[in-house]
Amino acid sequence: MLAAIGAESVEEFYADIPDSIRLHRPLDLPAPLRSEAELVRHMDDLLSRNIPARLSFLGAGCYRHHIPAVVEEVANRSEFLTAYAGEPYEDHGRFQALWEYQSLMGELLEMDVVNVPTYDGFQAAGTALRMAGRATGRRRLLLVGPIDPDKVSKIVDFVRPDHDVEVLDGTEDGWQTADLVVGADVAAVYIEAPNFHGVLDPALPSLAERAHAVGALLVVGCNPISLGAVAPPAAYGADIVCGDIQPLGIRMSFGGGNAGFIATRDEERLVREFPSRLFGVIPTVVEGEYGFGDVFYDRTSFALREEGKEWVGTAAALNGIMAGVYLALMGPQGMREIGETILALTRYAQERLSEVPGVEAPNRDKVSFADFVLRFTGERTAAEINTLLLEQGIQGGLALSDTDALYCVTEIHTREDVDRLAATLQEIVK
Amino acid sequence: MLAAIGAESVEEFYADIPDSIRLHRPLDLPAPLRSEAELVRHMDDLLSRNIPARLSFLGAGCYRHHIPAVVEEVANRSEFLTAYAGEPYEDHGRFQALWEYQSLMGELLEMDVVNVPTYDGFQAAGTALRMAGRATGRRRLLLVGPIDPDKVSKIVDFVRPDHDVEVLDGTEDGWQTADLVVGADVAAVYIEAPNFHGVLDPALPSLAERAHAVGALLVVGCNPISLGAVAPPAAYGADIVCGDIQPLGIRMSFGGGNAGFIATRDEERLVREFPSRLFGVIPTVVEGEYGFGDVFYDRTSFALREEGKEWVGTAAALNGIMAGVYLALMGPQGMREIGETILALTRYAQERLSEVPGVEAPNRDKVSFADFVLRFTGERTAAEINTLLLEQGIQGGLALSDTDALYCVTEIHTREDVDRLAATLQEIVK
Amino acid sequence: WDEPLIFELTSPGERGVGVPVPDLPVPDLPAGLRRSEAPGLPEMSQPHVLRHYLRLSQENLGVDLNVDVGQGTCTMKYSPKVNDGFVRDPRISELHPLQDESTVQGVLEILYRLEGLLKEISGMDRVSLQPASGSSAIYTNVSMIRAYHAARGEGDVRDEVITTQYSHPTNAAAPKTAGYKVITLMPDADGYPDIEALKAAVGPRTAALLITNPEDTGIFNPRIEEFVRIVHEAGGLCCYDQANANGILGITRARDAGFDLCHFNLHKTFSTPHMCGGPAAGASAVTEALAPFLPRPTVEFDGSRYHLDDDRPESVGKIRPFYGVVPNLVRAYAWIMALGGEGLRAVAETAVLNNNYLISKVLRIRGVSLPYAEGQRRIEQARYSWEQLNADTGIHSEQLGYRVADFGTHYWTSHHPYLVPEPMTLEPTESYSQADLDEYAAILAEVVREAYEDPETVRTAPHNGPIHQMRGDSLDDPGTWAVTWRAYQRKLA
Amino acid sequence: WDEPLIFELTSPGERGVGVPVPDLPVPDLPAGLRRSEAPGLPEMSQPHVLRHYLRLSQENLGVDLNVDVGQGTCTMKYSPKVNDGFVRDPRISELHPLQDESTVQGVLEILYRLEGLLKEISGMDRVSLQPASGSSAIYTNVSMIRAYHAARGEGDVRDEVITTQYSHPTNAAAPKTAGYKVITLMPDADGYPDIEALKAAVGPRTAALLITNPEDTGIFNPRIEEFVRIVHEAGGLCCYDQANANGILGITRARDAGFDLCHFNLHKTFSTPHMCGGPAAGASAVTEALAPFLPRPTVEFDGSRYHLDDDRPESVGKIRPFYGVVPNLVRAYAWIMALGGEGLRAVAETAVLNNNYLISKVLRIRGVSLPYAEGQRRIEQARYSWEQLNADTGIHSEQLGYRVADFGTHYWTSHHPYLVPEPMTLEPTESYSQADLDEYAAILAEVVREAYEDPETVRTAPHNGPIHQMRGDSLDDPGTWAVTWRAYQRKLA
Repeated sequence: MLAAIGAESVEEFYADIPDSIRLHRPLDLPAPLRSEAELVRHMDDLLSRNIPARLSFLGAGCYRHHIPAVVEEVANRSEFLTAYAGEPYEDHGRFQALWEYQSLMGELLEMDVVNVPTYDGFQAAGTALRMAGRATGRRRLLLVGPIDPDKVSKIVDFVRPDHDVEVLDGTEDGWQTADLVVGADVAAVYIEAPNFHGVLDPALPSLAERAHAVGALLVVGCNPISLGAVAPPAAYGADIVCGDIQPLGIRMSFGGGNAGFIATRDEERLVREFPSRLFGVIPTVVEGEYGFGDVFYDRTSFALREEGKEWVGTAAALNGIMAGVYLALMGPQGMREIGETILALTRYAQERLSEVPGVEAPNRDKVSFADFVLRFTGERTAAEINTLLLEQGIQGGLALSDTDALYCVTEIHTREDVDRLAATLQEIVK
Repeated sequence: MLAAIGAESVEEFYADIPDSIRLHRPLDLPAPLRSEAELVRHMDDLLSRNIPARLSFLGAGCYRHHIPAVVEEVANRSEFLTAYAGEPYEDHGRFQALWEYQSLMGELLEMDVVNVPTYDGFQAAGTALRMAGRATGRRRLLLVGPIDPDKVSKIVDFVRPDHDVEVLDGTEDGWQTADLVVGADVAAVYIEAPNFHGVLDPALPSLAERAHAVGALLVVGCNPISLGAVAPPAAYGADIVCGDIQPLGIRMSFGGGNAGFIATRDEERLVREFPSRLFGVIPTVVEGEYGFGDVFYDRTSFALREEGKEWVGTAAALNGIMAGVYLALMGPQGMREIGETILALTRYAQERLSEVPGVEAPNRDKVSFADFVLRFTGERTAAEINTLLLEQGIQGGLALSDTDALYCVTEIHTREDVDRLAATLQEIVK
Repeated sequence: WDEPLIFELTSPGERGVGVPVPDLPVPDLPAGLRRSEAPGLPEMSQPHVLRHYLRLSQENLGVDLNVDVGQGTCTMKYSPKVNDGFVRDPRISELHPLQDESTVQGVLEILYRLEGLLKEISGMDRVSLQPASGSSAIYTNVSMIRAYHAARGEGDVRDEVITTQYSHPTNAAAPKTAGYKVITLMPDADGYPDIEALKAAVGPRTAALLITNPEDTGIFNPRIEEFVRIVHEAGGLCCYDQANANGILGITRARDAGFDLCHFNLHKTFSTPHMCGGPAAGASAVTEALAPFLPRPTVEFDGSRYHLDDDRPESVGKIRPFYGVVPNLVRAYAWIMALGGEGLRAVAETAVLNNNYLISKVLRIRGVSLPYAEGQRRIEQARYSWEQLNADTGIHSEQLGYRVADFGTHYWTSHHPYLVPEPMTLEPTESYSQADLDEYAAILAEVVREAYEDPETVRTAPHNGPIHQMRGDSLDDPGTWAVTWRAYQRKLA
Repeated sequence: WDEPLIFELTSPGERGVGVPVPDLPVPDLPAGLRRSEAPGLPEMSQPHVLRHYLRLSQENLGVDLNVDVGQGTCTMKYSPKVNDGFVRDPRISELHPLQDESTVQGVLEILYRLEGLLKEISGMDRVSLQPASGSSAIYTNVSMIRAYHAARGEGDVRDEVITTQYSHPTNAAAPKTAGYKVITLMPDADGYPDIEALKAAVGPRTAALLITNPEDTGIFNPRIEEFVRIVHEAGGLCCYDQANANGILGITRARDAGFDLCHFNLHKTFSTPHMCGGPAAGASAVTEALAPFLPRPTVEFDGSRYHLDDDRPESVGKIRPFYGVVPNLVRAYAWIMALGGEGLRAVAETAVLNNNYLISKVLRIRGVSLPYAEGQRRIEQARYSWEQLNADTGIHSEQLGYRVADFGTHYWTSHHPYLVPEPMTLEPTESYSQADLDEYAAILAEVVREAYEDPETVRTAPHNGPIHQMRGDSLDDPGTWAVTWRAYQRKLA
């Protein structure tokens, strides 16, 4: 090949790199594992020091659900796994699968515009709020808690140039409606359904009116897997809905499975503020054939660099395709059932566990979805209890404080799993 | 749909089934696991009672090798996994992949005719011997041991109608050349390379002449993964070569991965005796295009029912495709290296382990491939030693007798694995 | 893709995967046992190998990709992907068959439970899961029949096996291979195996009747009990090929009709994928009288532990290394467990409904007929004839099939010999919806329209496939057949 | 396939997968929070869902299927399949990020070791693996730059970021999003970022220079040290976008040229698959001076245990939930470990050789040119221009690309704006052989021949794809754009 190019050696191609910045030694890296067998052995040694929990009550933003086998069958297809940014013609399948993802989410959310997934729910919340800010031209953002403090950290960092953030975390597990004063300088009110503590706040349906009254937008973060049973935020007036699609058929992968969605109604003033790719359907010259392409490409930084909205780049497309497959498999009936199953188990878990002396479920009087708070009133802290549970082969919930912890159940838990936790806590909690 | 057919109920379609043989009750089976999540949980409970050995020295006809990831990537493709018996036109890919398997094996074996895989190496040996019987019209089969007694059982059952089987097991791990009297009534001499005890018998190259001298055929069973380093039986005059392709990229799966090959030279008298499908290449009407189809279909029971050779049906095609992918990945260099690596490790293991007091390697003076015999001269039996090894996390070899056991190493073992076995045996063998 | 042969893709010096090479001496091989020349395998990088096979896969049509109702007798049904996950799990795939029994209790329990499920489904007393396929199970049954008669001192006398024309060819070929004389009952005018021929055939030399019901025509033989009785009265055994069980699960069982042995194709009825033609899995089920002859080992449970029983002195011995095609046994177990008894019956009823619906659609197409048993229903499949179309247009059934492939699906004719002229055998199973069947029938109708109006298009098909029509019959000529690249280069290149 | 939209495949009553339904009461939801109507999802059986997506997959072109050199700037390289196995292993895929640290030592060790590898590859002192992509890493770097200047009391003063035209658009867009004024250096006559413009731009308001080298033209800027010096002298930081690192691995490092920060796209240079556009993974590497501002948590090792350090008071905070796109981090780790230092350098040299070989082939085709830096080599990619061809034939680069797709591969033009007229950007990476590149060049040559001799064929392409030419620009019109099936039904159906 060198001869065909007319070069003496590969060195010629590096002629433009000054000697002063050349690395004059080999990289100091471990000796290569040249055979696949040796690599597999090395990795297996490392992986053997990871122990997935057989019985875990962790949620808090990353959920273990049953993943239908077909979801990964599709996602693992070389054609999808290794494609990238091809054109609508030769990558028709990818465009259609992502447009269908948008559409399936649209049905779930009852909204007409859904983006190609962004990185994660944190980013989705940050972008949704900046979209609201750009659409309204206002500075103040009201965040109604409880919200994951890590998410608040991300939002604050992200909106900093244009927005002041006020977090209304209320007392206990809710906020007091009276505390929410929505002034005319407010761009958006942000709230979650369910919130960080799993609670579906009864005040949710009343917020749109209060925000809209002063020209602010209501932005709602939600868990999409609840929406077969729980009303979609659009139904109670949300202007922008965002969240994480990890629960829809994507493995936890130590937090690597998260991906974010943002949805709005089909209003130009909102659509033009999306930084993400939005695929649209378009007829071809052949009757009945569908093509796909970018809607209003000139919103994006691909088209306009810094004049686009935020930026767009490689995001989380495959997770979108996976969530689409998941929704297609589940259908309306499956989504309703899984929502109700989780509601029922969350209620059962709160009731059953609060029967254990020294354990309370402070939100028992509200409806929680998947996540729920337990309070340990005995001498042992939530973290100490986790250590003792782990000795019994149970991974407890996330410790929120010395007394409180965030537990979680999903459809993969059985009533017997909860009973086993209760029995084990009974032994541990003193 | 019933209306479209003009039927009242599904019962109508069963009108021809007499009431006397109808099952008038539901099948008495366990309640269904209707959701995938419940099924996965049930299966996971069962699977959790299986413990793959991290360090195992079992071989004896089923081998753990490294499986290159691409092999399973191809085998798991829906297009291959779920196809069956389509025609050469719409299943062109399957025909080509299997013809290529035949061809790649042909290169490895230095033979021109290789079948679409049959069930397993046992069946391959049985059929190879009956092919030899049909080709020569003779009754006697001489089997030169040591051969896996289970394989002998299969062969005897299979050839019973037409053949008398004589097994020459010799003493120790070989047979005495003088014992082999090949009479003019002998259809075939069968021997293995390596044999059941892993030994590559130095007499192998001399057998073809002795068999051919009286018009008998030489049938050799071999381990194909040895053939990058070890001479293919065709090179020393074998007429029919058979064996199991499980070592070529197929998982052990508790014995579910075995699949058999049979190969001959391109002589009509042998080719016509194959019961299996043999795919051949054929030009199409478009210059440079290849099609594929069955060679000499009128050999088969598909064409002629009981007038065909033995029978043909669903066999082990996908394992053939997998072995083809494996050989393509390995190439000539990889096959040579893996053969040499296993030869070297087998030698090292025999030397290292026979340094342990109370442990002998009776075939140390011969060359063994993968399998090798250990002899325990202390008080503990081979089976007792296995129990003690298992407590140390090591799966020992197959106990052949109180004193002898068949151990095995492949390229997945390191020198350190052997040293660990030696150190553990040192503690155990008293 | 116009994908070349893999040998044309070689690029000297490239490798697809590395091999560990320890720093240890390679022993000298005995004279004549060292390979002199490297094998002529292609040298390819890993992405090139992968790309080649991915492209070949895209040139292939799996059940998952099409409305696969055209492979009648094959029971092309959907195999749930979740079941593939169980067998890829290292806790199945990485088990050595000779591991200590304490480390394989889970898989032994699955095998034991699967035997129990199949006992109930068949009504039989014991089941061996060792056969590698349906044909292997037929052979296993024949071998047990042989052992049974031998044990009764009749091994030499009973040297005939009776089977029927519309049973799978192995029902004739396996007994022949086992040393039996084979008598084949031809269909009578209604398509049933001729019962008068049976009466004429049975006698003291009868070892067994091997019969399928419904046969590959989809017609259920209502006199099956009489067949069994006639054979039993002559001292023969009756062996039921349940390859076509998909339409009668939970409806009627082998034992209920008096059979002594039967077999299932787990890759057909019980959904394990067909894998381009195997590995499959077979199950041989027998009554107590034949249980001593089952292949060894069997899986037993002593109340606390599962174990393998190899100590079976009357056994026919080993049929396959180790214990059967375990991955498919695991899949079949999971499939049955997901359905339960009522689910299996729903499978049967749906398959039968689909078949009769498809019949009603197909029979509206010009030039087709459904030979035999006119006016009667079919169970789970149907063998049609394009005799009229052939008479009208000169187009053969095979040619129609090639053209159907241009539309993204396919069909095959049936096993030889073509007693039904210009045959086509369709078996829609439970996996397809009404819309799928409508689509399939519409494709057939369109191709038939072409056959009448534009026969050249059909005659020169395929047009949209990976390749075009193949030339001649070089594959039957020893001078031109080429089973390998080596042979191809020598003879044709 | 002519695969319909998934909503057209609904068959009421069908379901793809069951859900466990425990015998427990469902609590009443607060008023207004109960869903009133079921979502309008399609109702489909499992095989139908699978078939739909399998067919869509076959209508898509992955790296694994084609000679994917046409997506310049994207570094389309082969991702070894073995690495996918590690991330599908439950010991990665089934880990919850909040599990007790004692149960996740393996993954923490991988993250820790990967940081170490990237430190050596970049020369930097610390690396965060939290960014979800290259763009996210750019933003992370900008956020750290902002925190750095703020910590030094210059947060308000330094409000300008300088970047270059041939850097990825996010180098302009992310600082803008972070509140910076963006100054873009245009290329000079040789294609280098204009150093005079840089000198004019820097000053006390300069927060940082964000620059790529080689830029997307494939030209290495030999005065890069001078750029860094100029910015440093003005008190700004220098941030190296290493999206194009594939050609310089082991050749030159960010630190060696004096940079303060850099980032890698692990899905480009380090082979994690592109997944239709993510999830990707980014790595932000910094010098000690910037380390306090790294996103939290970091992975630390105390000599016996790996742990997460969330107590980083000066940190910019969280960039992503939990700890990054772990599966891709695992893949990248395995990829580097399989290659080692010399392997990485071989990757770079092969990629550069391939690129220059392809350049020599492509430049022989009529109507193409390689703007800028004539006679100089390119590193790992090249931006060509079809300006002459367009002048000769009226055919645009996009149209050539559509026609190339008919041959089973593709190319794209490049990012907007098209400073190079009628652009085409090719980056062959190390994954392709000489034969692959010859094949690709031959396809280009054939399409160009058509453009000159039979332009209508090119103008009306594609002809062999899943769909034909799309009509109009309804996607820019709020009245006709349809992002979902809901909108489509309302507006267009």
